[in-house]
Formats: sequence, structure tokens, C-alpha cells
Amino acid sequence: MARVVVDVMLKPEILDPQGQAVQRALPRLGFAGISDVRQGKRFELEVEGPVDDAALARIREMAETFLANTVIEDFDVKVES
Amino acid sequence: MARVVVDVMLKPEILDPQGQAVQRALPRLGFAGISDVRQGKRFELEVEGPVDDAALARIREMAETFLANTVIEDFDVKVES
Amino acid sequence: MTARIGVVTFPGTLDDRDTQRAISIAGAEAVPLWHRDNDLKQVDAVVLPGGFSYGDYLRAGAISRFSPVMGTVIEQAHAGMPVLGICNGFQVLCEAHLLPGAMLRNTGLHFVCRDQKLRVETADTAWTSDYVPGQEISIPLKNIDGRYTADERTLDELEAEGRVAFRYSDVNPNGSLRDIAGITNAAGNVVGLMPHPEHAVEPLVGTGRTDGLAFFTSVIKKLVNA
Amino acid sequence: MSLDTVKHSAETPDSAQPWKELGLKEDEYARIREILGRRPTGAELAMYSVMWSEHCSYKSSKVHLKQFGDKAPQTDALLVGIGENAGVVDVGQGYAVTFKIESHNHPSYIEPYQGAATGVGGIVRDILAMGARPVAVMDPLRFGAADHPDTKRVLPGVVAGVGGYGNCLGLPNIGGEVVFDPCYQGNPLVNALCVGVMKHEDIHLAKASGAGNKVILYGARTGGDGIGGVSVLASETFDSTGPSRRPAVQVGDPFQEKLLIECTLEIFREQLVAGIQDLGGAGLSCATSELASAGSGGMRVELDTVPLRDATLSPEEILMSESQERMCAIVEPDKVERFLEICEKWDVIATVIGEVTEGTRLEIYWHGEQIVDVPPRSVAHEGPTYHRPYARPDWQDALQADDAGKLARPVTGEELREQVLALVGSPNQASKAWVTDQYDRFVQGNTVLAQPEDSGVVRIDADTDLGVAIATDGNGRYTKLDPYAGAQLALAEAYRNVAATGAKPLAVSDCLNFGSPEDPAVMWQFAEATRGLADGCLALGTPVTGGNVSLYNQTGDAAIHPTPVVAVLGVIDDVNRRTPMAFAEQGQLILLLGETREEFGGSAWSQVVHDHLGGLPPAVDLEREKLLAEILISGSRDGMIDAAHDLSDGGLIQAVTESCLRGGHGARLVVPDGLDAFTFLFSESAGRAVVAVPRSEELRFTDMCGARGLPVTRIGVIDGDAVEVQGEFAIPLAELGAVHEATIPALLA
Ligand SMILES: Nc1ncnc2c1ncn2[C@@H]1O[C@H](COP(=O)(O)OP(=O)(O)O)[C@@H](O)[C@H]1O
Ligand SMILES: [Mg+2]
Repeated sequence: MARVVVDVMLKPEILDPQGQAVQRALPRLGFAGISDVRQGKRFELEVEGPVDDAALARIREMAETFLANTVIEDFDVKVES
Repeated sequence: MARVVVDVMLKPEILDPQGQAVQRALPRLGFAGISDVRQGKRFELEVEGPVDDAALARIREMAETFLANTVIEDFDVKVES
Repeated sequence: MTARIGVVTFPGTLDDRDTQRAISIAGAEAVPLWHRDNDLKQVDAVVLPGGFSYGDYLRAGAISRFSPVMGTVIEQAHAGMPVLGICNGFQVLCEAHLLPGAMLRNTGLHFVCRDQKLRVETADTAWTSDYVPGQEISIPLKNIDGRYTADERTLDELEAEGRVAFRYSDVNPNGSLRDIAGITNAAGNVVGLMPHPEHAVEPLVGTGRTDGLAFFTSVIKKLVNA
Repeated sequence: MSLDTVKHSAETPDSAQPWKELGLKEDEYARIREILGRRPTGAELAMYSVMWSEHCSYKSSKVHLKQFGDKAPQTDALLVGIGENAGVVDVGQGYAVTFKIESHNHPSYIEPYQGAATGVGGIVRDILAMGARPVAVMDPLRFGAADHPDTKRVLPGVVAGVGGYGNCLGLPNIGGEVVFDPCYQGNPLVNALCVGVMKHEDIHLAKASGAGNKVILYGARTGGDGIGGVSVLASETFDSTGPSRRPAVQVGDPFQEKLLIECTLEIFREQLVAGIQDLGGAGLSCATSELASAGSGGMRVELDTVPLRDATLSPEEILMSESQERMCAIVEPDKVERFLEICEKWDVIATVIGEVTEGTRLEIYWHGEQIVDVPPRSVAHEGPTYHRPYARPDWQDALQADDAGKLARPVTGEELREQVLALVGSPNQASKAWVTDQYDRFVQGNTVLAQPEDSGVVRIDADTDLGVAIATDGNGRYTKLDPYAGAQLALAEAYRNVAATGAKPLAVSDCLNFGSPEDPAVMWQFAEATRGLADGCLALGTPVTGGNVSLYNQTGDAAIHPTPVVAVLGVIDDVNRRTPMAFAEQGQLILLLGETREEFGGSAWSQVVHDHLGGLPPAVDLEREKLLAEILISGSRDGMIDAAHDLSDGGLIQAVTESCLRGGHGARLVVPDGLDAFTFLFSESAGRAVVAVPRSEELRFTDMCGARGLPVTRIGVIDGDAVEVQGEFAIPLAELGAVHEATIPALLA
């Protein structure tokens, strides 16, 4: 069984209130030197069968139509080693 | 400027209803062959200055004390190429 | 003597004014406390009210826990001051490790607003002495991150030491382990619970019941008799 | 690309400009050139295009909306009327209440969660800008067919968005609507209402006066989201052309808005602002031009001082950005320091971006160079006006002739029983608890009544127990059959709902959801509905204080049912005497107020049992509605009635079922003389309500009705644990409850 990871992040031009809240808290906690924080979602999918091109294409479609709303989000599909 | 990614996932023994909801929806949407889904968080940090061992150690501490709650979550720190 | 009970306002706190009203109705003086001040203005007890402090971004309570005011609250709690965390306040107490465990998204994944039945499990805390163990009360519940979680060992310990303060009794609305709605620390001065007693203190508004008033009268008696 | 300054525009009169892409018509572009005496700069073009969009300029609707002012009833209650961010109503004891309803329909189809969330955010800022503390929200929602797969995407997202935003602000949700109809399939309606409370002296207006006063922008940083959202999203027909062409939507930050609310209220308390405006559609273009237009002088803005989230934004984009959670205040120079201190306290970014000038122009500079120099009125208040052609559609006669009276009716008790269960379990009549349980209705500690009651009631003064009640209603089916009557029926229903809880109706806000104004049939519906609403408000003495128009709700040629949603606000001087809907006392008498006729056109029964829409909607009698309201209010004030529930869609059996389920008691009903059981149970005649009266009060109450000429009929008694219609059928409460509650969760599971 293989693991495929789908990362979903808000598009760069879209406001990310969660990332902002984290970033603004960091200096108060004594962590300096972080100029930007974006927070997104990570999906770990356990895939039955081989993760071939066809399977990846399906997962990409799934990410595009379901896991992400591409109006506001970008996504990235990776096979975990 | 370098990007460091912190992935935060619920510990395996903790129920993940969000991941489950995604998994349950997949067959209805015509996606078969995914045996498990876990949903977590991904933080993208823009780090000023070099990402050396000291910087990574600080980020690990930040993840441990702040970005993740280790009672329920595991985390993983990666430098993006 | 009139007891002085502090109510902390974090950015994003919602039920602070409601909690102040509940404290006044119960007969104490409510003292507003500000998250940036580490001065507790000589209050005798502190309530961390409900809401979405810092938007509940990252995790509920995770950012507030580092506020200046929390530094003093943690110190005073260790010294025995009564501290009550309601909903978001409970989440802050867990994040601050004043109470064990953590809160997760409800298993139904939705915000749940309902009139919730609870069973009082212990009267041996600063905030529950006016109840009787086994008593059924009904107070509003409203949250999306209310699933109480801790590892088995911690849960067993809580049970063994009689530190489960409240359990959900009609339905478990959020998947909390062992139906836990509220817990106390070992000393009994720090209590956290998800439902909102401050919204059950007047017959006219909310659910029309006053089952939550005893939280405040309990602590007031303790403080006045101290 | 080099900066398009005012100077440059004068030197290059013939440069091609993207007016068409920005949604302007050729003659509109020509008019802009005429106003300015030159071609507009890029920044000016951006401002005009968003401000002259349908959404901001009301260019198709304003000739009709004028009637709300022309036919406004005489009333002392109105402190601020149409034209400001929201109207303000005097509710006594020195208090004023402001409320308004708005739409966020198109964005909510594209991104249900964020579309609905930012809809709540926008209306809350409107209320805040009037000087009021927001105290409650409501959310009238309409979706496509309940069993359509896309409804499963849209509805949960919208509900999560309304809740996610409103809950996080600490605003109790006290009511709304959930309606399903295939006509809303590609065009869900997400309307949001907010109500706020202030003292009379705290009313603030959106105007920039006093030369030398500073213009302060505060709240969130400005980003690239939602640019052109107004013109593209809200004004043009949306056809689904795939993901890539979907326009941008905004993401809301309710936490930021909560800070903005508390910060602004503190600023009001210290009387630091001379004028204030929220940033909604058209962002800074709207706020600066409206403030300047309503004020006495001009305004100068240094646009490069605006705090940005994205440093690469062009001045045009900054002017058009619809980033949420921002406000703009006009502040006297010696108050600026304290203003900024309060913002700092609440972690709110605040920046002086300009000042009020002696002149008459709105001038905007970018790094020292002038890029806008316009008469502000021409942008904000003198946009185009269309007299769109309208005509009664040729299918209207056939629709009205298709009388629901000819539909097959249930005859036996068993048939009646089956159809009652089908009705109370149908998606539109079923319990909406799945939705409303996701909303906080307790926060702020002043909620006296919330869903599923007839109106939401909040206490506004804990010492005197003064309160306000609000209900929203709309019935697209009725309005399709007869737009004039349909709008009045929506008004009448909301009015009746407010009175049913014991409050005196005072004022109206409305959200007019229609198809494309370029279709003469739709425009006729719009004209008729506004005429009906204006006449209705005059008759009932409740002025329209403000509202919102949403057009282009159609997919291809198919428009939604014309759907005016009407909100009525009432006052109750002692919330202790509010009337709930629950039948809570065994043995009390159930009385029916009003007259029941054979009226089934557009009814829930015709939809559920026959999937039919035709004929005429129930007759409107506004004098009767007034009388009914007076009786309901007197009954509450004098302690004669213990429960009341208005009759609307679903008719008597629906209302009795709801009151029984709420109270946990059954009812034994008797069909009154002169009526058949079917008409008694299912007719939707307007101007009716059921009340529960203690036996000791019956005579006093019926005498009062008799003396004032309101028909009253004793129809049964609260008793047992079934709803029973004598001689016909009985349904155990448990069965009714199960059917009523199972439908929505099952559809969305
Ligand atoms: N989306 C919603 N948000 C909040 N309350 C709602 C919503 N939909 C329905 N409700 C509430 O549910 C109850 C029943 O709705 P409805 O049948 O439309 O009422 P009515 O027929 O009296 O206008 C009302 O109290 C209404 O306010
Ligand atoms: Mg009603």
C-alpha cells in the first residue's frame, strides 16, 4: 500500500487569517525571523494497488474537484517514499 | 529567504473524523481504491536568514510548544528545496 | 465581604459580558481583566469565558494561553486561586497544562448549539460545591471543538481521583471520551467545562432555566467563608 | 506599465481603455468622459466601473425603489431612512435600533462557505457603521431541490459559513428561513440580516465634513482578493464555465471583524468620529466617494499609504479590492492620536490615508502623482439610471388559469393522514434544526426567543426588559403567481410573525432577489413586487428603512422565482410578556383567528402532493392583518393567551403540529361548521393565527375579538399525545416528530 499526500494551500493572493494569526503570535513567544506563515491542509491518502500514472491522475482529479476549491486554493500531489 | 514546512497530523490513535468524512465521500464521487484518509495541517514558514541547525532547532521547538499540541498531534519539520 | 471575580477578555472572547452579568446575579463583583495585563486586580477568583479567542486559529486556546494575563493566572492557580474555564476557557486551561488532555473537533464536524443535560460527578471543587453528586442539570452547549481527549492512563487517573466533574448525560454531543464534559485539577480549585453555565442563570433568556447559577454561588460561598 | 496620471490622461485622449471588460456600456463610458472633460485615468475608470455596476448603483432598480420613499407612511419611529448604511428606528426609552438585510447570492454558489461567511461580515459592518452594537443576525436561505446532489455541496457549506462567521463574532442567530425549490438550483439565495442597538445620540452617518479632518482606514490590510467582485459577481449572469473562469471570491476573517466591532464601539463611546463608512462592495472606491459625496467638501487621499497584504497591487486594484473587515472613519485632527491608541489596544491596524479638503473634488494620489480627480457625487450618487422595459409575460395568464382548486383532494381520513405526514415531512416544512443547531443562539445572554419561534426576540435593556422582535419571510411561489400580491404576502407574513410573539411591528427592510433585469418579464415582476411592497408598507404603517437588490439570479434564460424577502422589526416593551409558540398546557383551548377560504394556489400542499404551481395566491387583506396583529398584541399584553403561532405555508395543520411538538403535548381538533376537513387543514388563507387560551380567559378573549370584528373559532383543545382531527384521523406526536425531524438530516447525510 502506498501513501499519497495532497497539500492544499490558499492561493497566494487570498487572505489567510490562520497563518496571519500564527505569524503575529510568534514574536510574542520569542520566535523571531519568520517573515510569513501560511497555513493549509494536508491529506494523507492510503492508496490500494499501484500508484501509477492512472492512479495519480485520478487523485489529481479528486484534489481538483473535491479536496480543494480551486477558486481560492492550490493543491499539490506527492507520492511519499 | 528559505521556506520551512511543518506538517502537523493527529496521532494515529486519535480519531480523525475530518479524514473519515473525506474518505466516506470518495466512493460517492466515483473515486475508489482509497483505504484511509487522514487530514492534518501544513504550515509554510518563510525564514529570514540561513536555515542552519540552530534555526531548525528553534523551529522544532516552535512546532513542539506551539504549532502542534503533542498531547494529540505529531509534527514533522522539513526544509523545502 | 463581596467576592471579586475576574473575567478575562482575550481578543475574540465572546461570553465575557454574559459571564460578568452571571457573576453579578450570583451576588459577587465582576472585575474585567484584560489579556495584556499581568495584573489580576486583586480578584479572589478568575473565570476564563467562552468565545473564539484569536479566532481559535491554529487550535482553540493555543494562542491565548501565551497571553501575559495567563502567566499570572497559571501562577495563582498553582497557589490555589479558584479558576473556571468555560468552553474556550477550558480549551485555554488544557493548552496551558493547568488541566490534562486536549480538545478536538466535534466528531460530527459541526458547531453544536443545544440545551445539554449533564450529570454532576463531584461537588468537591471550588465551583461545584452547591451541587450534589449525581444531580442532573441542563445548560447550553455551543462549540465546534468540544471533543475532550486524553490518553487512557490520564483518563483512568481522572476517574480514579474523582476528577471528572461533569458528564454528558442524554447524548454525547461531540465524541468526548468517556462522555466527559468537565474536569478539575487535583486540588479542586481549577475547573474546566465545555457547556455554558453563564447562559443558564436567568429564567427569561437562554434556555429559561437557572441550573448554571450554582457554579457562581459555590465559589462565592467558598470565598466569603474563607 | 507606467502610471496613468490625470496629467497623462489629458495628454493621451485616444488611448484605448478596457471599459467593456470592466462591465461598462459604451454610453456609460462616454458619459464618464463627458463628466471629466477628458478620458478617465485607469484608476478613475476602475472607480466608475465598480460604482456604476448594478450592485452599487441600483441602475435598473432605483426608479422602482423610489416608491418606498414616495409612499412612505407617516411615522415618528423613523430616525434615519433609506439611503444610509441602514435605517434607524426609535424603539423608545432613548433606544434606537438599526437593521438591514442583504444578499450574497452569487459568491455563495461559487464558494459556499466563504460566500456566506463574508455575507454575514458585510451586513454586520453596515450595522456597526451606524453607531450601533450588533446584537443578532438572521439568515433567510434558499437552495435548489433538496435531493439534488449539488444542494449537498452548497447547503452545508453555506450553513457552516453563516455559523462559522456569526458564531465567531458572538452574534446570536435568532431566525431565518430554509427553502428548497428547483428554481434556485444554480442560484441559491443567501440573504443575511443584522440588527444593532444604540442610544439616539449615538447615531453616526457616512459623511466626510470639516476641512482638515483626517481620513483613517482601519482593519484588515488590503489584498488582491475580490477585485472586480462587485461588477463581475453580483451583476452579470453567472454561467458555469469551468473552474478557470471562476472569478475571485473573498475570504473572511471573523476574528478580525470581532476586533473591529469592539474597537469601533470603544471609539464611538469616546466620540472620536465625525463620519464613518464600512468597506463593502467596491471597497475604497465606494467608501471614499460616498463619504466625500455626502459631506460638505472634497477629499484628498494618498493611496500609497494604504497598508497592503500584497506589495505588488496596482492603484487600480487597491481601489477595487474588496478585502473584508475594513472601515473608514473621518476624525478631527486632535482626536487622531486617541483613535490610533484604541486601535492599537485591539490589535487593529489604522492608517491616516488622507484628509477632507475645502474643495469639491475627490483627489487621489499615488506617490505624489495625481491619479484621480473627480466630482465625488458623479461616482457615488449620480450613476446611470435605466428605465428598463417591462411587460407582463405572456405565460402569466395561463399560469394563473391553472387553478390549484381542481387538483385531486384527499377524501378519507386515511388519505388526509397520509398527506399530513407527507406535508410535515417535506423538505420545506420539515424541522430546520439540522441547520439552526449549528448557530449560537445564546451568546450575549439576551435571547428571549429564537428559532423555531415565529420571530426572534432579543432583550435590549436588562433593567427595563425592553426588547425587539424580527421575522423574515418570502414566498417565491406566491410571488411567481402574482408578484404584487406575493410581495404583500411576504410582508404580511413577517408582520404577523412579529405580532404573534407580542411585539408591535414598526419597520421593514427587504432583499429583492430577482432574475435578469434585461428580461422584460423579470423587470415586470420586479416592478409589480416593489409596487406591492410599497403599497403594503403604506397600508400597514411600516416604512421601508433600507434593503438590498440582487438581480441576475438566473441560469441561461431561466430566472429564479421572483423572491422578495421581507424583514419586519417590532418592539415589545416588556419581554416577559412575549408569546411563545409552544402548546405547553394540557386543557387549554385552541382558537383559530381569521377566516379560512378555499385557497390552494402556490400552497405547500399543491407542491408536496401534486408538484403543482398555478392559480392565484391567497387573497391579501392588510386591514385584516392589522386587526389580527392588534388582537395578538393585546392578548399578550393582557395575559389572555399563552401561545400563538401564525398560519402560513402548510396551513393550519402545519402550525398546530409545530406548536404541539414544541410544547410536547397533543391536540384534539374539531372541523368547524361550514368547512370540510381538507380545507380546514391545508388552506393557506392569509391573516390567520392559532392561539392557546386558558379556559378562564376564553370569554374575555373571544369578547375582545368579537367587539373588534375579528372572526374567532374554537377548534380544539390541547390534550393527549397525538394530533387528532375528530372523525378523521389521529397521529401520535412521536410519529409526527420523527417524520418532521428526519427529513433534512437524511438528505444531507
Ligand atoms: N437559516 C435559518 N437560520 C435561522 N433560523 C431559521 C433558519 N431557517 C429557519 N429558521 C427558523 O425556523 C423557524 C421556522 O421557519 P419557517 O417555517 O420559515 O417560519 P415561518 O413560517 O414562521 O416564517 C423560524 O423560527 C425561523 O426563524
Ligand atoms: Mg411563523
